[in-house]
Amino acid sequence: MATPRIGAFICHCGTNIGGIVNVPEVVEYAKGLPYVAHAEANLYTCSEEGISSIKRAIEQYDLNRVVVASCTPRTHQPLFRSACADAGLNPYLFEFVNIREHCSWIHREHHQEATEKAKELVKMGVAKARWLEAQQEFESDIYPAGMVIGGGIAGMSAALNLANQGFEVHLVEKEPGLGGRLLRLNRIFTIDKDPRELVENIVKAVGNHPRIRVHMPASVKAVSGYIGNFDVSVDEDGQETSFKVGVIIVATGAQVLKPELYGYGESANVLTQLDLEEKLKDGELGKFQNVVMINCVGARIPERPYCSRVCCMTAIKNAALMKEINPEAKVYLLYRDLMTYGVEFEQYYRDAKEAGVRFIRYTLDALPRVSGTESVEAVKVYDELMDMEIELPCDLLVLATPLIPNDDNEELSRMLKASTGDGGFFLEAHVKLRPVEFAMDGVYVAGTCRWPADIRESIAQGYAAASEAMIPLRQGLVKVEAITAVVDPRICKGCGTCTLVCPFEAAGLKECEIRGLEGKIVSEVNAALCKGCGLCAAACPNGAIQQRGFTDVELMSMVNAMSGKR
Amino acid sequence: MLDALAQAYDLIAPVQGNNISFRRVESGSEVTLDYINPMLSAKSTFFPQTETLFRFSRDDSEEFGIEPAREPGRSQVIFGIRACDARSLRLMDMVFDGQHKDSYYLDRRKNTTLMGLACFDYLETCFCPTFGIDPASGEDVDILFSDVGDRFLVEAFTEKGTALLERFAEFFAELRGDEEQLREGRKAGLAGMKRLDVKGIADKMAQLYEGPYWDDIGTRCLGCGICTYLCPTCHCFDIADVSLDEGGERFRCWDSCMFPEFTLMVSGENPRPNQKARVQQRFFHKLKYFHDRNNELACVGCGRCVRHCPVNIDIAQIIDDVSSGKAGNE
Amino acid sequence: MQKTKEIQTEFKPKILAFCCNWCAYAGADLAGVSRFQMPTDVRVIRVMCSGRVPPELVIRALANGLDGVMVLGCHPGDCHYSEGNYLTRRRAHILKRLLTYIGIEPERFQLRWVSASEGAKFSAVVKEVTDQITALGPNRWAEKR
Amino acid sequence: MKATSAELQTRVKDLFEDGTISHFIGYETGSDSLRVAPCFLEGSQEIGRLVWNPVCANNLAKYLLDFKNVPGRVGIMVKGCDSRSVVELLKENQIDRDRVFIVGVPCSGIVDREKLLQVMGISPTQVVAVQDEGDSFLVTLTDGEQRVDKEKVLRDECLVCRYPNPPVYDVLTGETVSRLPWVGDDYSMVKEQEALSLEEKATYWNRELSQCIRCYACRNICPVCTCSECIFDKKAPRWISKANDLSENLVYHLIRAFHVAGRCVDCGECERACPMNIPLRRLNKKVEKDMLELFNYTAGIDVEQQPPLTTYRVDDLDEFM
Repeated sequence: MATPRIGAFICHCGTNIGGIVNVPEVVEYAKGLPYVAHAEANLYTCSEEGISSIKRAIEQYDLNRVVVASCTPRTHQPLFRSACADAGLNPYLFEFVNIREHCSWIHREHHQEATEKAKELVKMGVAKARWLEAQQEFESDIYPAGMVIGGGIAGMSAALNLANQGFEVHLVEKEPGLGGRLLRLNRIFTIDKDPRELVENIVKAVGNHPRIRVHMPASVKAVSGYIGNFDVSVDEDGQETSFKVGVIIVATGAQVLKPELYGYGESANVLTQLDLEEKLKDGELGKFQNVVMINCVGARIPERPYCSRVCCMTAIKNAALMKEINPEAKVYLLYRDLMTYGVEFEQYYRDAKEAGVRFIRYTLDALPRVSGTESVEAVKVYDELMDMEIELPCDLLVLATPLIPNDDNEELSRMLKASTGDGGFFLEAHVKLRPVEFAMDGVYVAGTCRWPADIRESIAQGYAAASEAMIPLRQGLVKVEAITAVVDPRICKGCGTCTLVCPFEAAGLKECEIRGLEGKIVSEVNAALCKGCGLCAAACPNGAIQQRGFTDVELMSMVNAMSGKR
Repeated sequence: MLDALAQAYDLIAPVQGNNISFRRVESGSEVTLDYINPMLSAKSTFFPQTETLFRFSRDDSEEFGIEPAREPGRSQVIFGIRACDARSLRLMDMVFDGQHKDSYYLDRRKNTTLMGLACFDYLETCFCPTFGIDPASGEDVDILFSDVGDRFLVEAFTEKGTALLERFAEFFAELRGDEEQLREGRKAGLAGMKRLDVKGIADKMAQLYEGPYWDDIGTRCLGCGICTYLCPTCHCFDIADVSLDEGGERFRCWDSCMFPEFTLMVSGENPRPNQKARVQQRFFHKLKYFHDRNNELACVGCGRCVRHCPVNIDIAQIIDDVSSGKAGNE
Repeated sequence: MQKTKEIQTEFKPKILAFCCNWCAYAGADLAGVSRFQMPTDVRVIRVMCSGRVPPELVIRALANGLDGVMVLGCHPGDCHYSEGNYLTRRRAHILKRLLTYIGIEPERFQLRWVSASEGAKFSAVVKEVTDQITALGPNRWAEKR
Repeated sequence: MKATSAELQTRVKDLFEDGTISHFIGYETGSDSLRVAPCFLEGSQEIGRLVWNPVCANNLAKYLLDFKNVPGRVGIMVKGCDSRSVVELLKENQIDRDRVFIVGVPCSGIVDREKLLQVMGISPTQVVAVQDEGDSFLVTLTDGEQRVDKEKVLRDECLVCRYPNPPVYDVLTGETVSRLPWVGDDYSMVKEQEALSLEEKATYWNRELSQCIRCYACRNICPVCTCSECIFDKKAPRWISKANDLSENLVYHLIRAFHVAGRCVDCGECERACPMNIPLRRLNKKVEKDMLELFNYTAGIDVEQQPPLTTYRVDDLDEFM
């Protein structure tokens, strides 16, 4: 490593920094630091002028390290790195020091102390910079095809979207037919239409699409590789087929809870809302006079705390339908809280009330109780408004139960390194900012496998996931920031600790091929899988694995600098 | 008397801690006499495990100011040193007072008076007679204390010693005359002490570079520093800097030929690549190289390394094997 | 090897804070953007994940004489790398107990959760920890020489 | 400790002769009857050197690393604790299970040399042999025999040993030992330390660790310290100064304790090796206790069990806001 020649650029940021921190003093101090060949102040280092000043200095003082003390790397690091690159300096020979957010802005009343702190932060940055090494970013091609797991409405929407944009799509559906749970419904709320009208066109479009290959009935057996290069093998009707894709969209849906409550499964006249819809659709529902519906059955309770979101509307839909079929019938809807948000949902609820559906609120500490021999004949419920327990005659009891995660989510999550949370539903990378991506690059999520969603939401998520997935497919290339881990096979003892802590299975034990170490079992990092968290580096007992840009030497040199050690 | 000594000098004497070792004491009451030989030899009194050589200061102009760290050092007295340790100092003199003079060591040597304590008993690991050491004698000390039962026989062997005795004359009574024979009587306790044959061992070692003898020992050795750090004659050290913003210091500290990085070079090359090579080095240094240079063996038979080696590598055993030819050098 | 310290009338601690890039560091940035004023004794070192901080380095920092070391990461469950802070948490439990066991005030090593949106919490933590450590006085580890 | 040297010898002899093993790691008599030395056999011819008795303290497991690259299969004898460190070596892929043959020897306690000499007021040269007699040892002296209670002369770690029988082995020599009667609270020592005030703790460890001479015997003898290049030996970064002072000694012992966290099997070798008698187990046991209490983890039992610091539970204790 050539003797470090560090350039330190201290930014006034107008008065943001210069107004509090004595920048000239910091510059003078920086000049005295080890390996600093040049230090200067800039009014705005990020300005055109500042950037060209950096480039000039690299040239003029033959700098091989650059330290900028200004704002935050989270916004400005790319700018300064590319400035270095333009001047022919490897962008990873740049170190950022934050003396604005972390200093001048938070110590406005203490100019002297802020200046001292700024000096120390610069000292720490310089100390680290001395050890920085040039890095090459890992690049790999993207295979221009995608896999969608799940042929429900969300999956089909995603598949069509991808295919219409010109990419090959493998659609994997575990049932023998496309359409998912939607086809089991009787009608769709707010528009009161038969779902078939909606779905069948989409199923046709998918089935006939030249770029969509439907695997059915099929299940994913194995997935290996990383964004751009996934190798997938599926079991298709007993046949093993494998193919390559660049991105994966998970849209496997959810299932409806079958409760062990209110005599469900014992009495013939106790159904879930979904059972009811199937009976209606097949015309199998017999006569009824007194219908009681109970919401939140098995939902929003300690062991299953979440709200399933679609049940209220479903229940209201079917309650109204009962009245429609038999206006003489008494229809009671027992609820804990009604989720009828938005414009047309609220209207839909009012209409149901108009139609004569009776809404009775119950609470978790006073659950409805059913009675009757063979079948349920009455439901007792404590009515809050009347402040008394009332008994409702009942010949049909319908339970609104929540959507629950599919049983194979865990297995799939292991295969895809896509995390699950919320008691088994899949978990996106960021609850707000990255709603349809997984933390694992190149894998996306849509529909009710994430959380209970209605048709509209599922379709929207399908489209969203597809267009997110399209970004790498269009770029055709992934670049990985060169802060990934590297192993020194001479020191590595192959204990495998790194392989155990790595969340992305980027580290693995291999036989070493380097001359002199042939056959030695050592860890090896797949830069494409590595996301640069550095967990392995912290866990490695003897520093054999290091995170580029955050090596032990670099971090310790900062700690030592702060402690006044050189 | 020890109290008085502690007043006048830096008194170093055996103290009972986790184990008995030589320490600076303020009063006689801290001193224990219930020992055969302290765990750590007296070597650290002259050659401390860590010793600052000089300090340097640095100002913004990066100019260095250097000041030697040697404190003039009050003269000191070591009480209770045994014959083996006393001999080891004579051996270390050959190193630190050879063609290169080590003033740090020599100053302390000069300011120190050795008060020996004669041995009339020994540990199973003692074998100092092997090296012509009489554990009950005062050959290498300034003053020798011999416990002859109800009193000590005190003899001075050097001017330093005589001077000190005179200075503290008040503490000493006239001889009653029977001390000599009382001492001779107590010497009986030394009968049966190990005395190994070391005649021509250096040459015998010379034939032992190759051969399987060291294989097992090399495998057995853990490469820890117990033997070298406890050894009164081992004297290797390393030098390093502490560098702070405002200055720093250069210090030296014990090092051990048992450690891999002892001979590790920046290139990553290591001339003594395995523990066998390092073990071999240690015994060859003691039983050959040192002899080649100084015509003495670098061992005084104190037995510390034997007693404390966790895998029972036994220099007495090795000397025996080499001399008797069991080691395969014949 | 007494490290010469300039005599100060009132004790100003030196506190190191390792901040994970995604939550704590962003939280610290937000605190700055929001102009939350706080003590000047804390220095931040950015790491990508709180799980990158080796316990050895925390020990080294305290031995160097720093008066306190903080590790700030995402709240459990929010780790950008999904698991990092859980591993950090386990290490921290062991380290903190070990330090206390040999007589080092537990306050000198702290693990805290600060999200990208918790600028206020970041400054609160800085204040709280600075107060705690100022109350403790200098880290005597540095004097064990 | 019913198995005798003779039984062991016949067993190992057979293993050599039926070609099961090419090397064997065992004990031979050392400088005196209270010492043994590790010995390495390459065939049955020197089988007579092998001994097995209540002074066989050394944990031989680490020597397996030295035989990693010799052709053939290496045999080794392991007590309960030694076997547990073998489990740790296997967990960390340091040895190949198929290339080692493990002769388990159930162990009902090892003699603490110093305690024995103290209690009996003798010198090692007077001792001819020590025999295991269940709750006591039969010590044969140059002049007659004496019996001595185990509780008085056992090594400290043996007094809290819960694994007298090897968890992993290929063959067992000698009958398995039922739970040792004297075994008390494993952690009384730790609890006593935890009960001290911060000030007292500091004073205690400052006194103890200031005596450390950094000979690294505790590290080098430790069966789970398997790094080819230890971080303490690195030049860049320098984790520790070569200068021997309390500050750096603390760094050394803290990092050491942390590195064996969840791996230490309390074989007591570090403490046995320490020439300065520093109570290292007092540190290791603390971490062991925390691992058990926080993560319900015990090292050296099951090769399949994932090391506690490489995994987590979402519902782990969270005392950090």
